[in-house]
Amino acid sequence: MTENAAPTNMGSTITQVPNPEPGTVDMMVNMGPQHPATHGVFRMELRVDGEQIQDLVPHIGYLHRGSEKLCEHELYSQIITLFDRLDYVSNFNNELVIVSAVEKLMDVAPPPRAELIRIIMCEFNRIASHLLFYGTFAIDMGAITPLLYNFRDREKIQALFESVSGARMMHNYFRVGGVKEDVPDDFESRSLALCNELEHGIDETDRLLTGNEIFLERTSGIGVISGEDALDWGLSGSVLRASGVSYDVRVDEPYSRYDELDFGIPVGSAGDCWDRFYIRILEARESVSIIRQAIALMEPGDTMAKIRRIARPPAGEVYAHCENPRGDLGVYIVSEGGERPYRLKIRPPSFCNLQALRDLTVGHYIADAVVILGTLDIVLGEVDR
Amino acid sequence: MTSQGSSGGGNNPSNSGAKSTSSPVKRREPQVQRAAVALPPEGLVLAERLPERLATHKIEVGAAIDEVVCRVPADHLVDVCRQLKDDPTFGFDYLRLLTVVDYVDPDGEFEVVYHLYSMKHRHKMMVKIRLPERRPSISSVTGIWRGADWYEREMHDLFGVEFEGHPNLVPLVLPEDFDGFPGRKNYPLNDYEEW
Amino acid sequence: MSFTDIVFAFAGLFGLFFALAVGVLSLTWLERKTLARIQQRAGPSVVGPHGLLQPFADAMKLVTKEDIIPAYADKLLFWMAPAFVAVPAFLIWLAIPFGNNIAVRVMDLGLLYVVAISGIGVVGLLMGGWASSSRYSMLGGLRAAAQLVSYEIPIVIVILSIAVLVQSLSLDAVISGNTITIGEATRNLPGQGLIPFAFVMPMGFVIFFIAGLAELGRTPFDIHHAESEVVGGPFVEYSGAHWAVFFLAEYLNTFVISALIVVLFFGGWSWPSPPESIFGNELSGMTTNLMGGAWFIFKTYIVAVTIFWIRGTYPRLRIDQLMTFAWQVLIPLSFANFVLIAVVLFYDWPLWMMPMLSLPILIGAAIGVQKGRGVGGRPQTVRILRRSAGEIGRPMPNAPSSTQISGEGQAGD
Amino acid sequence: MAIEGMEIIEGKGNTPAQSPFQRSGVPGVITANADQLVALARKSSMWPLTFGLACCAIEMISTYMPHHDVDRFGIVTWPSPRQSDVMIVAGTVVKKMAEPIKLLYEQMPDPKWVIAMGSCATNGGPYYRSYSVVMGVDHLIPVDMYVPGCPPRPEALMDAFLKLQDKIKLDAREGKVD
Repeated sequence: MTENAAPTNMGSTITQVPNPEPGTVDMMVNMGPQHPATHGVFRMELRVDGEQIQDLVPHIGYLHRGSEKLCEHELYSQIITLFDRLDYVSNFNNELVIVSAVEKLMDVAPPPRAELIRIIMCEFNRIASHLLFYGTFAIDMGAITPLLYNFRDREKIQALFESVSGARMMHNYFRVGGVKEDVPDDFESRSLALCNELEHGIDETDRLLTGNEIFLERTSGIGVISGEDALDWGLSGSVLRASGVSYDVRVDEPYSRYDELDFGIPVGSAGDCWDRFYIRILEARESVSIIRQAIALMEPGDTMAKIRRIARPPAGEVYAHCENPRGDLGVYIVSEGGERPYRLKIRPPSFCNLQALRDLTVGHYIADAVVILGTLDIVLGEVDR
Repeated sequence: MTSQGSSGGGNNPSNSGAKSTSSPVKRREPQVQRAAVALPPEGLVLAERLPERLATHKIEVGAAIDEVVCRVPADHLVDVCRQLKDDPTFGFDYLRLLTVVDYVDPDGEFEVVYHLYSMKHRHKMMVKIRLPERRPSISSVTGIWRGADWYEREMHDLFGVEFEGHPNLVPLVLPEDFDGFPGRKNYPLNDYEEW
Repeated sequence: MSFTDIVFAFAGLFGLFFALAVGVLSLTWLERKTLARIQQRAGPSVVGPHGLLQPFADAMKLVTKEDIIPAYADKLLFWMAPAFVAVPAFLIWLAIPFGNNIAVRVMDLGLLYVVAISGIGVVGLLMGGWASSSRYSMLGGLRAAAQLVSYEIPIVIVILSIAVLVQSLSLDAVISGNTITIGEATRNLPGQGLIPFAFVMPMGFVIFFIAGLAELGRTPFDIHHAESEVVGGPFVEYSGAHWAVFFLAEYLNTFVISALIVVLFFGGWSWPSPPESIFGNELSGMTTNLMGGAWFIFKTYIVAVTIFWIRGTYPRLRIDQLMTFAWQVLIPLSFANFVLIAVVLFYDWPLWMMPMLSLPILIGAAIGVQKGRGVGGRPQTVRILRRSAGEIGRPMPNAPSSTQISGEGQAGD
Repeated sequence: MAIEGMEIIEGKGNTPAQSPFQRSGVPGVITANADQLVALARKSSMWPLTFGLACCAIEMISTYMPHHDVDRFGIVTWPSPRQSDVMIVAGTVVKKMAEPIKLLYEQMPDPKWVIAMGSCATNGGPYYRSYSVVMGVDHLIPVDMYVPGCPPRPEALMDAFLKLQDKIKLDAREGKVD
């Protein structure tokens, strides 16, 4: 969006503050809603002194679709499709949250095979999401090639998803009480082969970016947030762990069959952009190892529990949450005993992570704001819902 | 965006009961089966400690599936939250979620729900406040958990709940000229419209 | 100036203009193809054979597109800015020799001319940035001004060192080498046909290449039209033909810097002698000139591809880092280079002393820039907390089972 | 395409401005051919705006990426609306975003085209009952191509690009300019 014609209806603006230097004012810069670095339709208003950011006001809501309201009017099985479209780069992880919430409410357990299929899909999706993050983050810093390399690998993951669920992105594959259908026959061999390719791809990104001198200069020591501040802001996921707080829902409140698997949680200590980036590289490697273990555990069996086709959970309220690639995605359902939830509220990790943007950026340069926003790894579909 | 105003009218609390047809389910009926409650060990400990420590605040402790639920009178909210965060027995340093539930009948009530978590003790609980729909106003908890900032702004947008003491309670997700409170139960869903 | 001179000059200008237009279009195609190869894609391949007509389609489309002048723009400056960028880029080519004494205008002060003309382009960028009255273009224009002015200095100093080395300001002399007299010693310089100056003066070459990238505003120095920050910088409000002129100027500049690198450091049109069995002992002037010209173009494209290759690999620097790099690293280094060549020539040391002396300085500077991290060194801030299967609960932050992640060998742990 | 109702539908679209040849007053025999030549150039060099709204943006990015690589057809993205020809509305258009989208469209120089990608941009898609969603971007700006799907596959978007190319060529041949 170019500056002159900034739309009138754009929410509150920062008030112009005179610069302490006599005769000068700070410049207001508007970034977004259409800006290559805002990862969608996020808008931020910057007050800059030269290149240095004095103040920043984030504006969201340019993708507010009213999902929560719509969910109150849909059957539980239909809500899954809306959850697919929340955080549209980690669809399986979203589906897992809603189905596990309803299962918790109904007190049903899916068959062990279905649980493992879910874990494998979610971890593949975590890798896919992180691959997108490496690429877009590199683009924010001016390196174009990593994105293309990572999409090459992402395309392979999507091909696997397609063979399982029939869709590249919006799967609608997890159901309350299991999964829609069993995986294809060659699934295990394909997944294992894909694991090797992904490991190679992640290493490639690691070699291309992580040790790069310019990359290090741009990321380390930028956008530091301490562990206490991160908790205060309600951050989660890699952003929280980069600040030294080891909070991962897969470990802290194990859901599905994660407690049977052996994996590590990367935790940073500096809380800067480099830590947030590198943690995601290590997390993707751990996900590959989780997939291998889960495939080794798989045994033939049912993929759907014996429940009614149309879920009708009892009255009550439930909060269920899972570790999304972006953080702790939760859902709070108030049920009145019908086929539809009475109230459904999503805890969006990107939304919480984005709140801290102002604290992270003030005092840095304009170019750093873009990098910091990149490491928060927001998806606007989830921020605005 | 102007057409929204005529169809909405959601900010008028008096007709809330009449327009509740859009809500798909009736309010709790006695024959509906309720979800079983099974608190984990740390939850049981918490449920014991809460009434002891917060005796002065007229709280009610209950449970929902695996979480402790603590009902607090609206005017005690900030004190209770402050104590829940600062008291080392509780140590709730992480606000997971803040939400509002709109209970239409009998007389229109909002329930503000705070989902808390403690990184130190790894236990969790819900704090609930009841508000009348006629004048939904509650003190802000942004001074205790800064993460409540955007949640409160969003809830202000969608439900029209006033959070007193919030530093910047301006529209967040909705346009500034949006009319009505779309989160409320009496705000209808769209039919196809030429926009 | 005689009539034939004028005719020759005009013919040369028109010839040069068309040659450069084609050269620039081919360069855009080459860039897209090179980047595509790096990124495992095909690149343009449908419009014409191997997508060769793609640049022509782009150019025709841009010229026939609507040309918007924003309402708030300063119209005169907005119109003039593209010319201020493109014309100097074009004018530099007047002095570039394509063969022995073949240039549109053979100048005795060619090096001075090149330096003088190349400084004008920044005015156009600043004008465009200011006149667009958009904050992005304003930021971009100011960034461009700061960056281009800073990096002009190392370029000038390196060019001065070359002038000192060959004792002449003529570009032809740079290529063919020269006989110089210092004190009482008379010495025959090797001439670039035999030893390119990149080997005589490696430090100068590295500085010139880096500063040249910065002058072009190419990755990793593309901050003034950084897409993810200022969305195209000074060009953000330009459309249609005006933008096409900016685009043309950018590639012309790329071409110029590549050509200058070839002329100054890789012997320009001079080429290794062909085997006698093919051409015989004596070559006619025409053949030599054509081969020299072809060789020059070939070398220029090689340098251009290298520049594209860097674009496909590196992230971008931040403005303060970029300025720090210019003022604290490149400018001192270029002065060191200048002093070194003066000392070597003054004391009449053999020329191989020059690389011997400058390489340690270069390596030392590289280590200094890395702040002692070492090659591929990483911060040691991330560790993995392990948790074995079946263990319910969670790892505490300082659990003994945590494994420290070393910087490098973390793969597959 | 094989599935009934899943074809890419052509919209009315924007009427492009006169080409310089038509304004010049040169006889029609010459300008007609020149227009076709210009159309040939225009269709071979469609630059979309870097502009993603929602879910479809991910599939749109996939289309630019190595596996599908629309750079083959000369399609490369540009971040500024002033330098782009095609606007791909990839995702749900909400009422708060309506004004910026109109503005972006107006900032693009003629001739310009719009592709409504996915069911949200076509008619609101799964969100059509929501209080904040515009039921199709054609309420705001003229659309040339509607791509069905939620989200459409990259191949579908490529098909839309190719159909748009045909449309540009046909429009020039039929003299469908003002």
